[in-house]
Amino acid sequence: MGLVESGKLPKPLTSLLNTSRKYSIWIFQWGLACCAIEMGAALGSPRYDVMRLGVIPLPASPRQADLVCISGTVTDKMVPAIRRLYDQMPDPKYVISMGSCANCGGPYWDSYSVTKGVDQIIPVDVYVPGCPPRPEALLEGIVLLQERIGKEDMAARWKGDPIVVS
Amino acid sequence: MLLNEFLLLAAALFCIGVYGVIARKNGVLVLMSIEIILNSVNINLVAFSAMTGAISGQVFALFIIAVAAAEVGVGLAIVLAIFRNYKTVDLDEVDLMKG
Amino acid sequence: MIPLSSPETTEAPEAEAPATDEAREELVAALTTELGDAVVGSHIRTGDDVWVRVTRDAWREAGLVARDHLGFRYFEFLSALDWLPSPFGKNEDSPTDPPPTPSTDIVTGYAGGDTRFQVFARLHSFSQKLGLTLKVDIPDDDLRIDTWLPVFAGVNWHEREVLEMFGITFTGHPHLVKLYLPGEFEGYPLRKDFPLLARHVKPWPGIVDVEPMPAGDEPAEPDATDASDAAEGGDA
Amino acid sequence: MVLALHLSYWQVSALRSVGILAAVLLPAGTFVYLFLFKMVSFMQSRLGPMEAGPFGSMQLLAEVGKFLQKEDIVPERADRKLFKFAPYLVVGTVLLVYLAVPFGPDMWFANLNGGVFYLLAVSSISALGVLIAGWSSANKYALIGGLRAAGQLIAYELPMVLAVIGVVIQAGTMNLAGIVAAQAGGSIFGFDGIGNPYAITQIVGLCIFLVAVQAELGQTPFDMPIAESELVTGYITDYSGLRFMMFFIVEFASAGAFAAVAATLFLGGWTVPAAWADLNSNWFNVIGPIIMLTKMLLIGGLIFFVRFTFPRFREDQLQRLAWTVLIPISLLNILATTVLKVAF
Amino acid sequence: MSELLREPLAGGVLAVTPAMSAFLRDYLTVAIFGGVAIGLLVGVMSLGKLVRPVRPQQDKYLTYESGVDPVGDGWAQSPIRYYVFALLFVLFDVEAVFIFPWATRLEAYGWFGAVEMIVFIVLLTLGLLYAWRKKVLKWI
Amino acid sequence: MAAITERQKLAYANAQAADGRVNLEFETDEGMTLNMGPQHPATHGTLRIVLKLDGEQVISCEPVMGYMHRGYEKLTEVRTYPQVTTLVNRIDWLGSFANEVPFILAAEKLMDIEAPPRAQWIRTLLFEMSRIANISLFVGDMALHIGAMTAAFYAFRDREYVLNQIESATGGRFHPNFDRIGGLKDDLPKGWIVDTKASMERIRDFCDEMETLVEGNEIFQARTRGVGVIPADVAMAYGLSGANLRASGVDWDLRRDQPVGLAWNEVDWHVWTHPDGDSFSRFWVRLQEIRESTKIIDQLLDGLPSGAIMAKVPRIIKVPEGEAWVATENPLGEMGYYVVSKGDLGPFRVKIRTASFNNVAVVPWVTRGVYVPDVVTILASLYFILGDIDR
Amino acid sequence: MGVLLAAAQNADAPVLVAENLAFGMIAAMMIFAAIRVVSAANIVHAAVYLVLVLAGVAAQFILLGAEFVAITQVLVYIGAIVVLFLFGIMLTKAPMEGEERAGRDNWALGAFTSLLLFGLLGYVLLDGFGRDKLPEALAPTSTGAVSDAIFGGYLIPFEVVSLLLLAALIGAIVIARRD
Repeated sequence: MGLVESGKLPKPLTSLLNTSRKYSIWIFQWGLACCAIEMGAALGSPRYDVMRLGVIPLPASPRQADLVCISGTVTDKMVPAIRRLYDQMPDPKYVISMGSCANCGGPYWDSYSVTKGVDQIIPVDVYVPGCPPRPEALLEGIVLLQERIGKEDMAARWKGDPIVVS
Repeated sequence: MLLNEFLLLAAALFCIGVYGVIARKNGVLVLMSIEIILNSVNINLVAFSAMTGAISGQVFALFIIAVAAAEVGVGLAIVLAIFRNYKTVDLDEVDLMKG
Repeated sequence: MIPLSSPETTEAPEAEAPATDEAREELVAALTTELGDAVVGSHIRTGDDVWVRVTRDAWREAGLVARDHLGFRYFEFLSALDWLPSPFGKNEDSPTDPPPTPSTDIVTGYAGGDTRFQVFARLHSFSQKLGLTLKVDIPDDDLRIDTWLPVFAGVNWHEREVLEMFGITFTGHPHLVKLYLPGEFEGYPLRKDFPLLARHVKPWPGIVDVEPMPAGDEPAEPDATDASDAAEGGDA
Repeated sequence: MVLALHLSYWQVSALRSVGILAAVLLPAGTFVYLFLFKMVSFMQSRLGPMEAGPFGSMQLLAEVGKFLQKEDIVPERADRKLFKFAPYLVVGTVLLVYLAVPFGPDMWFANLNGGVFYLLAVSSISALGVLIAGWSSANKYALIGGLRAAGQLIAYELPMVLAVIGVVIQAGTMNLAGIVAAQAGGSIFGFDGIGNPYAITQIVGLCIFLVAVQAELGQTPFDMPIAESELVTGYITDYSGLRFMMFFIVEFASAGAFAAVAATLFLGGWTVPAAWADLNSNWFNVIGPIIMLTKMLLIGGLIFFVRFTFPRFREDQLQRLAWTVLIPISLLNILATTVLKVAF
Repeated sequence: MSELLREPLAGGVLAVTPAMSAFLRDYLTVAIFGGVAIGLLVGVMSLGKLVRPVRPQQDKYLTYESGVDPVGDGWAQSPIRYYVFALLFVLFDVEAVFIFPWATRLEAYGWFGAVEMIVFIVLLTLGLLYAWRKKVLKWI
Repeated sequence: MAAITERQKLAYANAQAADGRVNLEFETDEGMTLNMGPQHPATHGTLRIVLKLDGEQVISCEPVMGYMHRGYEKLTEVRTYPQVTTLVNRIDWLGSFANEVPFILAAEKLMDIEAPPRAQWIRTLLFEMSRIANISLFVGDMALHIGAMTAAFYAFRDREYVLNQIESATGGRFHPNFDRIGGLKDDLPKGWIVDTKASMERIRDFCDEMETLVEGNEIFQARTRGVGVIPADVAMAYGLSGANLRASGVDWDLRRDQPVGLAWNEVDWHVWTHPDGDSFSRFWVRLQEIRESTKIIDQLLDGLPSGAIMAKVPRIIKVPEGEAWVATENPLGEMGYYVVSKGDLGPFRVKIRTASFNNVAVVPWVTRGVYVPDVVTILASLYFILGDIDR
Repeated sequence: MGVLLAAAQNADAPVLVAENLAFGMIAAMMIFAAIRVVSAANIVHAAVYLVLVLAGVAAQFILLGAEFVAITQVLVYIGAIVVLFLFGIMLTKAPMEGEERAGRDNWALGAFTSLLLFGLLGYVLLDGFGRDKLPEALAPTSTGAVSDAIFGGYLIPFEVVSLLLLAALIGAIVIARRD
């Protein structure tokens, strides 16, 4: 049982921990469709360079990731895999849903094989709208997430059962 | 330090190795047990070398290490060959006479 | 060739084009001589394209002939057509209006057809720079046809796709399983009578100021509406 | 410079232990920040981390703080004991390598007679750790990665050992302090103005050593074991949290360790190649480590420059390179050194 | 400072001769340092244990396999070539072991030692050549 | 958080069962089954490749698709023609503009209208620019998969110059949706031609850079030469297209051999082929194609005709009855639309023939007997995009 | 460590207390590990315990002043032979769950034999060497001395070793490669 979960940490220590999580976000890239390329541009293009913010796009395995960016169309066939990989990430973990498709189905709202929103499977922290969102929009989403992490009360977040959408 | 400390340790290791060779059936484990036996011999050699002040004990220990390397190499190769032919490394199950 | 005509004269090339297309007519003739009665229909759009319809029994034969004798060595695609008019329309009508009454008349396209389902494949000849669309009728009560795997290796996945989308079986295909959809997905999505549920339960977003949906035939699906609520992102 | 303190062996040992930890973590941290974050960003026309601290200098601390808070997952199918044990083995090996490296006339941690031999022996243990990590994860990527890694580590251990033999022949000792002294006090065919840094006379050995180091570290072009595009992250695929951080730090700590070894063996260690320098002066206890660190950064820069530039070898090409190119060349190098040594 | 660090152990308890004492102390440093290092790691791990959350979740402890359920038992029969490479390595490693002491004393042996070692190396190189000719250094 | 509905639960259970079945299918006593994907760095996101291995040698390889199946062909049946254009943009999401063109051309063919020359030239321009945007990423991507990290960053960097130009012309950086039946939405903005020429210079520099950094690298060549050889007849039988076909020595390019309503024949350029058919030749051909594209664009910019950009079309587009097939040489290969119209606002049936679907079909054939690292090389060199496979 | 510390600082303690302590601890560890090697259910665990035994042997060599042999022990045994073992294990299908222990009938015979042997050896050793002490003037053996011994008196065995290694290499390749 961690001290953090019991909420017994002094405030400066909490903010220290929060700050370190804020500036070290290992992002697990779940590129699914068009948005994957814009995510790739945000992560890999020198023009956007998400590493500036302390977001490290290294991990290829969910075990080392803090943040998963679901970018693109989520199909019904993909749902179990997304769910499984999200489960396999170690806590604390965050989710960004990037693009209209991941948010709500987007232009495929009437398709027979597309899941209308990734938030039906996993809890989402930040939604980034657009089809696809520009890389700047993803950066904005990450900055928002960082603000949120910086102010986060970990005890509250980690109290109780994991947030499971089912 | 007593010489016997080392010799008894070596004897104990030797006996454990002998147990492994006799009792275990897994070919790889038998090879490991043989390594333990060889090491106990090495302890003896080096201990006597220290006792008598002659370097030859250590030289022999080096030679034994070389021989052990060769032995493991060939031994494991044989175990692998057995495994390939019989799909087992259990030495008892392998009737070498038949193969 | 690109006729660099002004928009006013777009009709011109049609008029200038030769009235007959010798290459394509020869092609149809050659097919007819090779296959005999198996060629049951053909259509030539002059200077553009040719369609040939064969009988179901001659389907593989037609492919082999096209590949070996006529030089159509390049395989483009294989798919199927469902000529049944959609019974649902587009669900884009105002929900207050009465639902459209779709016709059930089957009207087939070029090169004719007798049945609801048709399998068609397109081949290409690099040497003659000609394309060829082969069609074949599939009777409703027996949705089967010979596989083309011995003809073109690349047809493998196309046939699996047709199976999944239309439910047409290819006899002789060694690994005929679904290609795209997960598990026990019900129905054949590309058949015209396969409904798109989301369109039925959700008002067409193109219609503004729509009245609330009448509590009609089936209850609104909660997930669809929830998803749209939860999402902050806009559509395209 | 003389401290009026009388320290017992135990206190000295404790001091040394702290010193060595600093000597491991400082270069490792520097390598991560300088090379992984900044040099690569420069090479790729980016900025690299900028937010945490000035120019992102606190980024590494944030990483450590973050990994402290990450959950430690042991997959249910893994061999729990070995899975937990493997990172310790790998980290321990790297830490022990530093032990034999001198950082000044008196700035050494353990002055082992068989210094070179010792550190080759210790660094060869890491193959074991990697193999255990790969096997115990019960994960296919990890297993293939572990096998590849171990195969690669042993294949390149040999050229490394053989390359070092040339140095030992020239120096006539295996003691690292002795090798440093031999370089500082040596002469190249009679000219002793710059001593005899073996980088000059053992240039073949240095090249082989650096190639072998690149492979031992598993850096591109030898990163087959953790080839991201095939094996996800190889033998560390299922590691999370602090245990993953151990592997991550090890990557850089061992880069630092091998850079230190290369600097000692081939670049004259903590000395400067100048005949006028009084190498026994106490000053070298202060500037020696700085010189050493500079040389390490130089070699580290080379290692990471290659890493971020080259594509990777395939497994067979990599093995073939070791067995059919590097080992024959290093054997020839030994023969040539022998003949020259005996002849002159 | 240098005298300070070189100062022999008070009491001379540890070993009999000064040489042995210095020798053993060096290796005791190795042991102590190993202990300190492991202690540090354990310390960091237990610090992490204090801070990190533990949230068991269904599927969290599943082996990662690109998002699908793991197939098979995670075990593979590794190809034989790994064994052959390891074997080559072991034998050459032994060779290197014999070269090292010789290398430190080459000056004393002169041409005689050089020729001895050249014979030794050539003999083992024959083994490498054999492996080469047998094509075990390639994919099998 | 929304509760999962029955349908969702069902889909979830179904998908899991399907996974399990595939797993069972591939479980063997001998050797090992290795999953690559659906989430795997080598599979561009969502392709799943199941490899049956003996050691590291591939016994058989089975791509499992559908993780990106979005039901395009069904959705086109319930959209109007202008709406379909929006949709098909997203099939090959790297060369979006190129997706629109063949569909628009097919509709124009059915309606018997033709875009004015300026529109055709601008279409060709943007078509080639999306080709550059697509293939430049391929260059970086392939290098990344073979382990050269930095090249990928350069690719992303220089790709931005092209995207900028596409954006300033069309307003869409990624999915322009700029084509209309009968012409284009808008004319080019002021100063665009000069800027585009400058960006083409950048792209040429990029090609030179990649030639030295990637293509000329000995390790890269050792990794790619002779790996994944596809002979010409196999390529034809599987219906490979684009650079994959040309790399097998088949001299076929729809831009040159079957130009449909675009301006390629007005300019001077060359179709590159390579006789080897291996991964290296696919890389090489694509790199040459970027060069050719910059050449085409430069010439098109020089000779851009003036005039209208829109033909006379009715406000509400109804396409007359008929069937039409139009294929163009897209960045990934031949992309074609078989449009069946019944005279409605929307198409009756659209069969989308995508390049990647056929290109990837050859994977089981070409990976048999190779080693795991080569699988990655081959996949990267075949260059597929999941949307283009699954649709 | 604390015990060692106390022992070392106690100047009146019997000579060599520290060494004896170190020996005792390492020996106990080695015997424990050796027993685990021969009794482990999981063969990979056995290999890891074997590493402990081998490392202990190296430590004993250090105590005896044989530095070169000790490092050789680490380099060859731990760094190479155990890796070879692990490769061998992975080639012969080591199950994760552990080896099947059923049918290990030989344990009684093995235990009997080895205990008997140990009794015999112990008796002989105690009888033969009693409380013989290692020499007081024990000094670490320098690598050079080892080298001199090899290239002095054992030149022929040294060359024979290379022949042996060559033979082993060829033999193992022939055996392992025959498919």
